[in-house]
Amino acid sequence: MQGLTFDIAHLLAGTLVLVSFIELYQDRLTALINVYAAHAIVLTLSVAWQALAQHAPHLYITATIALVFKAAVIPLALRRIVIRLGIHREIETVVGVGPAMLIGIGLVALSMVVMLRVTAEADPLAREDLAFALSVVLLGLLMMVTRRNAVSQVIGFMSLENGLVLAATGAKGMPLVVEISVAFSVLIAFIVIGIFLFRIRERFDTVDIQALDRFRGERR
Amino acid sequence: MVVYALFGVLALVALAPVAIALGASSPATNTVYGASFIVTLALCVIALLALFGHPGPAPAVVLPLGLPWLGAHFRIDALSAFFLVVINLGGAAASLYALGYGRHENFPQRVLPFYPAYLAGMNLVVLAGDAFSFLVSWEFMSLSSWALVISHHEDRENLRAGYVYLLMASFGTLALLLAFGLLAGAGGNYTFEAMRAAHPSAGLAALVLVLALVGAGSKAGVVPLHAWLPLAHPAAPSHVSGLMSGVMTKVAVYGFIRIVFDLLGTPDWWWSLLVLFIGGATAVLGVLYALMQRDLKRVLAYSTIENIGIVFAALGLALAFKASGMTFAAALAFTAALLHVFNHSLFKNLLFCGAGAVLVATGERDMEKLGGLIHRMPQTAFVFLIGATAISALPPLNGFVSEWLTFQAILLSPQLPSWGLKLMVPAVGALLALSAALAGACFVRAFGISFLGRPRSQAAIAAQETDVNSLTAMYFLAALCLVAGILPGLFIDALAPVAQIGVGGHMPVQTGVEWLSIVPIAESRSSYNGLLVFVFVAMSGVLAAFAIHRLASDRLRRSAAWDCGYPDPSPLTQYSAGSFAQPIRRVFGTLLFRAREIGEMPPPSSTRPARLTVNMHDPIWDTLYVPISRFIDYATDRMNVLQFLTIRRYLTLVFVALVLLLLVLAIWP
Amino acid sequence: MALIHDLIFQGGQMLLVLGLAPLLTGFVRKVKARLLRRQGPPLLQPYRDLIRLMRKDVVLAESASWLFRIIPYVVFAGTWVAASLVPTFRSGLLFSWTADLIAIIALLGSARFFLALAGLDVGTAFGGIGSSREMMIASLAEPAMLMIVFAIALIAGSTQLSTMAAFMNSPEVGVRVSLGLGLVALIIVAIAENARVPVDNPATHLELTMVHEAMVLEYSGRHLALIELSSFLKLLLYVSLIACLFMPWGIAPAGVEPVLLIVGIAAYVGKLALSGLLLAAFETAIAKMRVFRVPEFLGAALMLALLATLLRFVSRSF
Amino acid sequence: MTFDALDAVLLIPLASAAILAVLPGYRLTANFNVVAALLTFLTSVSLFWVAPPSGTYLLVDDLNKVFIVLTTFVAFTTSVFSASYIGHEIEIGRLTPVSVRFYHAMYQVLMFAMNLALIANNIGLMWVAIEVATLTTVLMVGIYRTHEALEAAWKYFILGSVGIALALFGTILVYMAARPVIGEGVESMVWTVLVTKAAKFDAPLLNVAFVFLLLGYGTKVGLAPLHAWLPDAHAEGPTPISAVLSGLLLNVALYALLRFKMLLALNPASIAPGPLMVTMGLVSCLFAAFMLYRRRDIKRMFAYSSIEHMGIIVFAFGMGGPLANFAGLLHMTMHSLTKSAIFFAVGHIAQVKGTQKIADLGGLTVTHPVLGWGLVLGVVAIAGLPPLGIFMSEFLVVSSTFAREPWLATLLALAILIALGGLFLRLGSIAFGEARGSTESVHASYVPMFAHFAIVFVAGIYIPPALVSGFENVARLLG
Repeated sequence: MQGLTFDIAHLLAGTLVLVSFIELYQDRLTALINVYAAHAIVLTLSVAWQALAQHAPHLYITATIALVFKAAVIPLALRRIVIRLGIHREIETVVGVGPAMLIGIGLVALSMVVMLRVTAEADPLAREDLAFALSVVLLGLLMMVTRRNAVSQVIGFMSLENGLVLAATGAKGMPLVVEISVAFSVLIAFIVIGIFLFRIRERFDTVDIQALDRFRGERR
Repeated sequence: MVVYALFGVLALVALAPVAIALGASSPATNTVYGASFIVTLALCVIALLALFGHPGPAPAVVLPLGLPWLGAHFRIDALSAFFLVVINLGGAAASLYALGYGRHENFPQRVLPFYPAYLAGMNLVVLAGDAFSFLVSWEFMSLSSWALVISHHEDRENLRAGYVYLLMASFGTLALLLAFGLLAGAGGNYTFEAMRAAHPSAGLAALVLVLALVGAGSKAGVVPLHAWLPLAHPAAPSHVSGLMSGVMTKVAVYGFIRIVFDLLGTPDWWWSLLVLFIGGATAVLGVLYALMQRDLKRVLAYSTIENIGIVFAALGLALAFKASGMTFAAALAFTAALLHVFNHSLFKNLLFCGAGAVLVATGERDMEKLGGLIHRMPQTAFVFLIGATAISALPPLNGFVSEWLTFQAILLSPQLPSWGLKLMVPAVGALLALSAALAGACFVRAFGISFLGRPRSQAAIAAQETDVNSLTAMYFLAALCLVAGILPGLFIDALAPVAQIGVGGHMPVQTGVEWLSIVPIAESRSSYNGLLVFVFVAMSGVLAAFAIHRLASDRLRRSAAWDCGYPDPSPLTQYSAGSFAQPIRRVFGTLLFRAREIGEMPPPSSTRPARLTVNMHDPIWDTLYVPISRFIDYATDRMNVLQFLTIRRYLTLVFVALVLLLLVLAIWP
Repeated sequence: MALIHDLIFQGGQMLLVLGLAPLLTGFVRKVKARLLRRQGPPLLQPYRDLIRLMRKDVVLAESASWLFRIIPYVVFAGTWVAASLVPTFRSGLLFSWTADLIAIIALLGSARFFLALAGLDVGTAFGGIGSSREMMIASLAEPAMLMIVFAIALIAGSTQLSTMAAFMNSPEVGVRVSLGLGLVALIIVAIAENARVPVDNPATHLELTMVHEAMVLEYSGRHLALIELSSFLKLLLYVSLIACLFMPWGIAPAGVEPVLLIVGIAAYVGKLALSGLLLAAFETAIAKMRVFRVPEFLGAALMLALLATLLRFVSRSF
Repeated sequence: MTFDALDAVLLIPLASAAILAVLPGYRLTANFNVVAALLTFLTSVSLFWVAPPSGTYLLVDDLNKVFIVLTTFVAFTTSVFSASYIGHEIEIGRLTPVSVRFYHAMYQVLMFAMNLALIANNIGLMWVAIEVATLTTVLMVGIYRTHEALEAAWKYFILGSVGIALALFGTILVYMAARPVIGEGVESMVWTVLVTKAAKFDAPLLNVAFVFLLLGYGTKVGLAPLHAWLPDAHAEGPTPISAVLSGLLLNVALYALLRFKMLLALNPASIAPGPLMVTMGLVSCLFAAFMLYRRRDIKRMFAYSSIEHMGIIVFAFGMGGPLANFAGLLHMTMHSLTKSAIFFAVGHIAQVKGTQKIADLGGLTVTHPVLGWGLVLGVVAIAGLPPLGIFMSEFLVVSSTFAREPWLATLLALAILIALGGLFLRLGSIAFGEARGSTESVHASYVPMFAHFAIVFVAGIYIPPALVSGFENVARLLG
């Protein structure tokens, strides 16, 4: 049983990393949003599995939040924004997809190295989970810094945060997980609304961040 | 003793809020300056008592201030007592002078609060008995003087001067801080007693010496750290300029002596080479700069640099002798340095007061617009002349005595063991001789151009003699110059305990010698008697005058100047400050200041006047300060880009930082 | 008793230098004239000039200040005191210890200082030229002189003239490179200090070449007399300085043996005459140099003197 | 549960936030704000006498006692300043009554969040509190709704959230490290427990955790290169918020960092946190020092000076040892007092001159002597010149470091010097020189500003023994 639990958790976490890679691969906004939804669903599954494995019912709440909020509400909202603001659909990247992928692989390797130095007393389930979570986090961050487009950056942030939730749920018997996931959902809501606000106030004609900080503190 | 002194300082500090309260009201000036005059006088008396009082370990007062586990230590030993005398003598004179001068101040509320605080700061530096209180008072002194320098901040130049000054001051403070950090060690034992007890290794001692030279030197105006001095000193009100030049630089010298001679023990001899060389170079460069200026107060400021150079050269000499175990010779050089400190504080204060009087009377600092003042303000001219004679190291005034002693010390160099010093010392002697001669030229120029000749501007024609208070102060200083010149023996004996602290020995007692002459080593070797020289010169002069007026003629007619038959009424035909300096500029300036004369002749037909322009470069400013400021500009420009990145780039920074740190962990053993 | 004698000798010395100074100048002039195949002024002409000047009224420029009137006396007094402290015919003067060689030079320095001020006081172009050039020359001559003093004092171990003279008289001097250099430097300085050819021409009144003369241009009557007299004294001083340092033979020791004294006086007069001749010969042989060549001339002196101080170790070092 | 001072420190702000959200009229609300802040301050002071036992969620020890009192005090003085400031803002119509009401409510929420972060005995709770504090400040920075303000808020928001996320990851890792030793459940997130068992934690995990915490909370501390949000947030928000940010929020984040540093210090196998902190501190200090030169906006300039000082403090704590830690604590206290006082002055200046562009300010000591000299005093203090408090701490840091790491000390001294140059370069044109801008008299409350300066001045020459012993205890705790 232990072995199976282990493997499935492993599998799900691995899938999450994979999906992050797929996100990194996308070059069209709508597709990216869909992939993110998938990302959220995989997260839901793994959280649910953790709940099952750890006999921690409260984790189911986190799972539902993930499912409802991240897999449904947010993607819809984002899609609406894209349509409303008429953001052109392809994503301008800073580094090409290929290099981004390579960097991503490097990051995964790094996180493995860092995490596997952890002595094995910490139970393996948590340990592997952490390794995957870390790579998800790093990949999300990578996505944030390699995409020019605000929406894709937000998605990057959200997948980063999925990594956090993965880690949190992986941490056996960690308190406050629910609260934390709620808090983060609030945060994300803020960001999305923020984009809306800026749009509604007609202050930023595009959500390209370069336009956002056209002013950048001080005029030269 | 210490307690009384501290009470005096407290009174000065308390005076500052009073001044703020009084603001710009008319009694404020009199109250503040009057009070500080009295207090400084009292402090001077205390210091004298301490100096001539019982020798031996000075009792320390520990106040529960400063570093909590250390407390603030204060004490008066002979060294501090001597410098207290210097400070408060200068302070009293300046305050008395300011009683008159201060009336002409446009914004008294910008000067009055800081003046007593400044005096208090200088006193505290000398009283301090541990590194922390020393540095606090040191920086407090700089700060208050900075406020005084920028008191006329409507003039951009003054503001710039203040800026440079504050930067250099803080730089010096940091250097001293590091020096103390070395002396105190990791334990953080900042009392002077502890530092004296700890004997640092040779290399460490050398480092401390260099740091002290940099720290104290930057305040004293040692080349190449002098850049701020000629900017800041003239910018302040004249009595403050006098204090800064005459007294504060001496406080810096005190810092150097305290660290190097008292706390540090004896460093290796070759470090004295550094001090010697810097001293000599400072002396010559300082006076050459002074010769090139046309702003009277700036001339005085640069001549301060020269005198500081002489002091440091003498100190370097003392260091060399001390390191070679020649206590007696060391005492001679050390005494010479201290005596010069004292003398310079007198005549530099006097000269700045004179310049201030001229400034008040004419509103001019530019010598090219002065002239003929000796007719309008004869008394000021008289005292200024005395000051000028004294600073040019001419007998029978006091400037000569200290230089004479320095030369005597130099003449002991053959007995030094190390060949480097044997050869170095006479070379430094040559530099000092050169600087002395140039100082003569410099002050012939300063006095001659601004006081003699015919007035060069309306302001100079309309000048009025200055007020009684100022004159009293100046006469007082002038008298001291004369006394110190003709009775040097007394002062040398008074310095004995100080030398005892500094080099562990002192010069033979002078008051015993017949005819009150001074004999540093042996009469067969060298001796000087200021009193007799003075009496002889006076007597023979009077005699000649009497004889001639009696036996020959005493008739006198006034008529136009002869001037080889072509007298020109226009005062512009006189020699100006620039033209007076021209020969010397050609001799020294061409190489040193890259001085170039560009004469442009109008074509034969045109009526344009021909003009001659001289452009000079300050070598040190160009080679040291300009590159630094350029670097700062460059660096700031480069870094400033980071203010204008996009959010994504900032995120990239975070990301990179994270990855780097993780990599560090990954490769961590 | 001894004190009385000493007083007498000191006084005698003061009068002697005062009396001999014009004579020396007159002698030099005479010799120069003869070398140029001129009749030349009589030997006593300087005395006559002085007396005549003394009698004349002083004509003072309107713009002259009180300082201008005092300065001649100051200059004279300073120079006279300096001159009277140099051992001439008898060492061990009563007041020799009031001022050692450095102080004597400084005394001359103060005389020059005031003279330069006088040049500026009236506020004429020529006065300015004079004093600025004079100070330029001084700024090189004075350090050179001090370095010479160092060179000798470092060897003699004293700056006290009588001691130095005694030392130079003693056998342990020997022939030294540094002393030779010192002598040359001293002669150069002496020429410059006394405004002789080639640095300056005491006889000239061609404006642009004047240095010393330009400075005192505005003086007349008794003031001029004093200035002249003090320049005579200065010449005498330098000659007797060279004499007592480099030709110390025959100087009478402290004492009252008449023989020795007579020898001393004779020797002294002889030295004066000799150096007067040499000076005159030198002056006639050489032409005056441009003002801005002077610094190089004096710089050479300074270098020589510095070299002398550094080379004092070679040949019989101690 | 019994209601004690700790709860009071949390509940007073919370309750008053709720009330302020509904109270009308800015005078009333402002005064109420002041009263609430005062109450909080008094209750926090009471902690010195009656220290309640620390439970699973709240604790009080020497370390956070210092912080909490400092925080509540500055919060109180700032509220006094903010009363007069907001009054002026309403007069000129820069703020609407509604937004003012919102502002005051948020102010109290911020107080609540910071107090919670300081007295939380649970790393998760602490994290939540800091996140709340961040969100509130984001809203307040953006309160002017101008282009610049919104942009600053947005920048702050994005960078802040990333920082928070990293910090959370670190927190989780700490839990993971603690769990095998302490066991599952809330116990292994409780400080008092963690500290006792830290020695047995898994070192590599702890290292990774610290890296994330350093970057996460370091973002809030404003360490370079994570500082980007700080200058803009300071410059564009209302000045009281700038004061709170510089004076308090940075400290709170620093406090969190210190807690975790203690944890690592207790674990011999883990990497020494010192070098990391020293490096980042030095980098921030030097970087900020250079950045001071090109500033055109007075508030942004002082924001950079805050970065510089945070650098010095982190450097000091990184060096460790009783002397350096003492210096760090002292420096932190002095800096928050001085910097907030400076912002009080700057706020009034910007209001009376109607601009915060340095180029448009000039000759303040002539036009507004009190404000002008106040600013001069503040800059003198912040530049570390005696006899004001910061000199003492800088003296201790530099001299104690020089004996151990000469080069680091030299670099630090250099940075201090460069910063001083930058500050005074600008001060010259702001406070002196020819007067520019309006000369009308300003109706300002100088009390807070000069109260701070008075404390700083006294501390520069005399620190009461009680405080010293307190600091020394803390210094020992920090190891």
